[in-house]
Amino acid sequence: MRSTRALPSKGKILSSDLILEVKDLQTVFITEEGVVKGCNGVSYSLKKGETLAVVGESGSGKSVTAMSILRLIPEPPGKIVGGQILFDGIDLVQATEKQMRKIRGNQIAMIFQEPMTSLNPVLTVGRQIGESLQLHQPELGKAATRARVIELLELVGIPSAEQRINEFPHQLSGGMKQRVMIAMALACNPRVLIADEPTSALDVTIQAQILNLIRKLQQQLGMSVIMITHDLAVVAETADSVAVMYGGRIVEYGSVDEIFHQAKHPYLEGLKRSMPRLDVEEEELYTIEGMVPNPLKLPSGCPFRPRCPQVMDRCCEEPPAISFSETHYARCWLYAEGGTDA
Amino acid sequence: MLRFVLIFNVVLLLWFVGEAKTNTDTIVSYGIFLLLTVLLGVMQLVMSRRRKQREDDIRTAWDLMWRKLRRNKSAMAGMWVVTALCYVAILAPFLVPVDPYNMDWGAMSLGPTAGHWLGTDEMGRDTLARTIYATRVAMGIGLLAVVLNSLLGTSLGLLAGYYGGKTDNIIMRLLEFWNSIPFILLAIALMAALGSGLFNLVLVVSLTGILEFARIIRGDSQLLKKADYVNAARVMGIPNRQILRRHILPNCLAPIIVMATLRIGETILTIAGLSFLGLGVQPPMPSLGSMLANGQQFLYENIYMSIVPGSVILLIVLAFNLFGDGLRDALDSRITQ
Amino acid sequence: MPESCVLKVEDLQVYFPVKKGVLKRTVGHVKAVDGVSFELRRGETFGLVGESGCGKTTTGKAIVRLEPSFGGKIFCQGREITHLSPLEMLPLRSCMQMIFQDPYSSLNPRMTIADIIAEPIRFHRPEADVSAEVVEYMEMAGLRKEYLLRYPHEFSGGQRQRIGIARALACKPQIIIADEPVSALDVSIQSQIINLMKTLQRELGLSYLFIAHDLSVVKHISDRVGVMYLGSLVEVCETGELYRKPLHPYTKALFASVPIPDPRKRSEKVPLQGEIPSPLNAPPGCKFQTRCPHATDRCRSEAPKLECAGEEHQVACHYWRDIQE
Amino acid sequence: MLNYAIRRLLLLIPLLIFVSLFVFAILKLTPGDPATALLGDQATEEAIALARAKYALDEPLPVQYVHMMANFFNGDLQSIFHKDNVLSVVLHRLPATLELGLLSLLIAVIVSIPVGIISAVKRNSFFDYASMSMAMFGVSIPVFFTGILLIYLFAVILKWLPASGYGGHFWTIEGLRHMILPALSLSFVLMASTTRLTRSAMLEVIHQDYIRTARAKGVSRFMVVMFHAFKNALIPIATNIGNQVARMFAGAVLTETVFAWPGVGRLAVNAIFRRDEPLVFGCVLLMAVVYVVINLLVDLLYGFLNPQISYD
Repeated sequence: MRSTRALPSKGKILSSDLILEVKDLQTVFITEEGVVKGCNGVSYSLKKGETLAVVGESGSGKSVTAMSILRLIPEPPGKIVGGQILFDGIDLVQATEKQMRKIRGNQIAMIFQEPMTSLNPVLTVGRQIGESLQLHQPELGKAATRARVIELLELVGIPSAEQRINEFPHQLSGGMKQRVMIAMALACNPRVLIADEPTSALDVTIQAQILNLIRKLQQQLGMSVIMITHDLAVVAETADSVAVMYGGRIVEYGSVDEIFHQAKHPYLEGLKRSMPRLDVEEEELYTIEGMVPNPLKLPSGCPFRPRCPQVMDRCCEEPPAISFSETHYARCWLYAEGGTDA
Repeated sequence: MLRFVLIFNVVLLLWFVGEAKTNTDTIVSYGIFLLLTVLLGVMQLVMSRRRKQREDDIRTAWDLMWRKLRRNKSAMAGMWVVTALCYVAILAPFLVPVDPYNMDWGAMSLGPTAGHWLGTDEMGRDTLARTIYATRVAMGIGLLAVVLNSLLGTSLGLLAGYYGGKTDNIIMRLLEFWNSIPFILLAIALMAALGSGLFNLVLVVSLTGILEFARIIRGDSQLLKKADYVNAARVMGIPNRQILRRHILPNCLAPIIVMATLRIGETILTIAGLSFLGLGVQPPMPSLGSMLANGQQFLYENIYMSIVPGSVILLIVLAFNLFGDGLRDALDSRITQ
Repeated sequence: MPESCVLKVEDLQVYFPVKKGVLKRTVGHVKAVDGVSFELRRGETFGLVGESGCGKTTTGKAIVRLEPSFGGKIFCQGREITHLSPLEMLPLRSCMQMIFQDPYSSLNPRMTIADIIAEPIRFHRPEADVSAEVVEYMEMAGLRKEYLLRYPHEFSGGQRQRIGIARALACKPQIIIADEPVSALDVSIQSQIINLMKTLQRELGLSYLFIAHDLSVVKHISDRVGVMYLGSLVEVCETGELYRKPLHPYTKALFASVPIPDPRKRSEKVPLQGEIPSPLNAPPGCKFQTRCPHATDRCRSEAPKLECAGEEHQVACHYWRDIQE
Repeated sequence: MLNYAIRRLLLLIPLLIFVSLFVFAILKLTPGDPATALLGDQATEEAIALARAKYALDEPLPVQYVHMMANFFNGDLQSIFHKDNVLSVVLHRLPATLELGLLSLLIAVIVSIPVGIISAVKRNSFFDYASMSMAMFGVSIPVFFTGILLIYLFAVILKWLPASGYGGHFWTIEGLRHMILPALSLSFVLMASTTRLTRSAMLEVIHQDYIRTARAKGVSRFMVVMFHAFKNALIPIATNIGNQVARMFAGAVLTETVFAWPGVGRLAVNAIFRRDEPLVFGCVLLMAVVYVVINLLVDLLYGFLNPQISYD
């Protein structure tokens, strides 16, 4: 099922400006009940210093795409079966394990959602952060590593770093642990930071602090960020460009202003109207009927077909990517040349 | 599948009806077998009637478990061996080629011969016959002891887990004290004190390992106590007894079944151990442990006297452990051996 | 207590003893709920909002007597129920019901949907026509009749919450304590359940105690909102008024931290620094003084009481007037 | 840490009283009379009376109990059968049991932990199936049957090793030759269950989030398993080995009987048969003490491995 039209944004941007490019990525999981298409032909690109938000509900394949970039998909059930991931001229899909180890944590770093379980409970904070330093910068001596770790802890806003360095994860709060995760990821000044729902498990005041911290560090270190989240408000707060995913595919892609003010795809439209908002007085919430798609039994053609209010017969085939501006396209038959024939 | 077993049982019943009345032993075992077959028939009726009532594709939790269990070949092998052993245990008097107690003076401690397929012991008794009877004894005591053990362990575990607080403390402290007495010495002392009849053996063996059983059930019931559907029942005002019966126990059933199956193997090993020390089943009644102890003396002449009872114990325990492991994965409870 | 008020909570305290040492002596208390008072009126939705560890769920559980309360009084339909024995509570039990957050732990996996919904009916009203009522409640919660004999493991999160709601309705309650009913669901499913709860409230005249940490959801569904911090109520007010003009510094910071789904309304400054203190040793005086920009010595020594700051608007802060300008 | 250990040791006293009362009750419950058992049936009336007086068997039960406990601790509780005081008889036999126990524990741990890790990492590989079926085999086989098979193989057919008996401490060649077979048969069961547990503990840990974080840092697969995963899996493994020690006592008694090993277990069994009450009393108490001390060591090790445990 290859997408029928080449992506509009490819030609315009200077390739030197691009740091990471995902082309038609396909990752599947082989389970007893059948083959689950985690991500089904996903393509997007990340420019230097840009924050790309990948937004979608559970099962939309947003985390699978990110994990495929660093090849962290557990091999026995999962497998990358198609597409390319270009980074620094290397295709990460074909790269050897040795090459990948040099990139993981050094060039591309990742932070995860559950701060409670993402740190090793039997190792001290200093030890876990120091580990990625010793891995990628072995020339650093013991004292230099320790100094660098303390510097990192202060960088991410952890008070009394000298004392915290010897503490174990269970002695820290959720917010603190997430800051330690960020310090661990930034140890070797990575060029790309993938944040998989970094604040979903945190309270709203702590979330504001962590999002602000990530934005400040991004400007300071000039790194690009892929922010994965299910919360459109977090997208609006942090992103430069946005990829909306549903059923393992990107249904709409564009700059953050285009996505929020010129949304085209019915799913994105429905999502925005069914979210209660603080700044707007809405009487009745819009609801998207039906249930979140079952990855085992994805419908043919457009995956949103069973829940779409403007569904047409043509939706059974794969919708083309129709572009509305250099950076904005949506995969839906509503805007195809034939117009709405229903 | 249950239908085939049913037909097979009826055939066996007809086959043995002739020999049923020879002595009390055969009557009793024939009676038990008949009872079991009738029970199986009733269960089959209930199952098929319930299945017609529901649409075909509704899968209860037990259907799910059965489907997963069927995929695990080693567990199925274990189950079939266990079933076969049950048949041997119940129908022992009919299957035995020769009377296990009579001594054939002409053939003492021989290897396998035409007359005695698995050879004889130092007193000329047929090893195969004695092994079949010994299996019956071992399985009987083993199952009874485990049932007692499970009942005790489950009730203590449930009480300690669900009610918590003081009752929890008292029960667990007592069990820890109980567990710190080296079991084997306790069993030996008890057997010596109470005499080594079958009943005492069952009592002693069923008192062992209660701490492990109770601790696992206590852990599970503590987890279940916090589950929201138990809170919902409490908010509805449903009394504790009914919550324990309708919500906690059915969801504890999975770990109980797995624990019980795994403990049968261990219990049979313990019984064999006691008999090996000369404490469990007293001669002349045959028991695998004492046959093995006997065999050790005649290691040089007739190895079969040790190999046969030893490998039968191994077979029984292995079958139960395989079946128990299969059940544990199918019911995906996290009990580790 | 006015007739229109179906539930009244007066100075509720829920303390968890902290035991140490071999003899398990009680060395201190975690003050999960420290003196909370509010009213719930007939047909009204009272939103209880706050961050984790603020005691909102414990308050909900203490009201339905799932947690033993250390002090204070709870009135349901005019009668005090704080220390009633389970037997005396029985007639009142069907008046107050609860729905839970985690859809995967709120249904007994070994029971069919029919049994789950029928259990309250068989217990409270054995004489009723059970199967007919079960179908009626299922349809009321938006579930199809064919699901009657199915088991919970065949349903999605959203459907399980509907079953939980049907079970609660089966007791014919007047009050429903909703403990984070939509937090574990996806946005598109969330709005389905919120709309269902609102229609049920209109049709059956239910009153909701809606406990949640998502401020936008609480704003949408509640008539009045109570903001909690570390076990006490810091502000109670009518929803529109509160979101337009919050008075308490914590409420202000809380609203400012919530991200707005519109890139043009991005706020650069971080509203609130510092971590939520541990309830084990809560700060003296006003509990927010460790993170409050306006904290003075008076705040550090004397805990403020809820005082009236306008029609239907109470706030617990010594300097709420001065901060106003 | 220290006062926690002391408090746990203080807990030993009520335990000893409980155990001794229990054993004493059982012994007194047994029909028949130790004196006649000692002197045999033909013994004359006065000889029996004399023996009963010598071992204070006529006084009321509580006095006998206190008498027995006092003598046990100040070392002059006389064993009826061995004509020596119980404490020295038992202490004389203790090294044999401890050496056997420790050696088999060592063998089991050295073999089972690496095998468990490899079969967890290379799940569903040939090695995994082979080691798991061996482990299933090991858990199901009775200890004494392995003993007899080993004797048959190495002593009867190959005649490399002695069939039974104790040849001195294991650091002497002769002692070691005697100890190999019993240690192997006793450790086979422990090895099997520890392998199974190591595998399931490792599998549990490998699926945790912090393992994924470690790999995202660029740590190699080998280091993730050996450093991150194993350090966490050690906690359940150590706890299980502690429980297995209790099972080893039962196994030890049986192995000592098969190999005629002069250990405390076999001493106790014979003492019960010979109705030597003081000796039974001494053996059971001593074994209970050893059991509790071992449990304490395992708890301390558990606290050392798991930083979340604090010794308040």
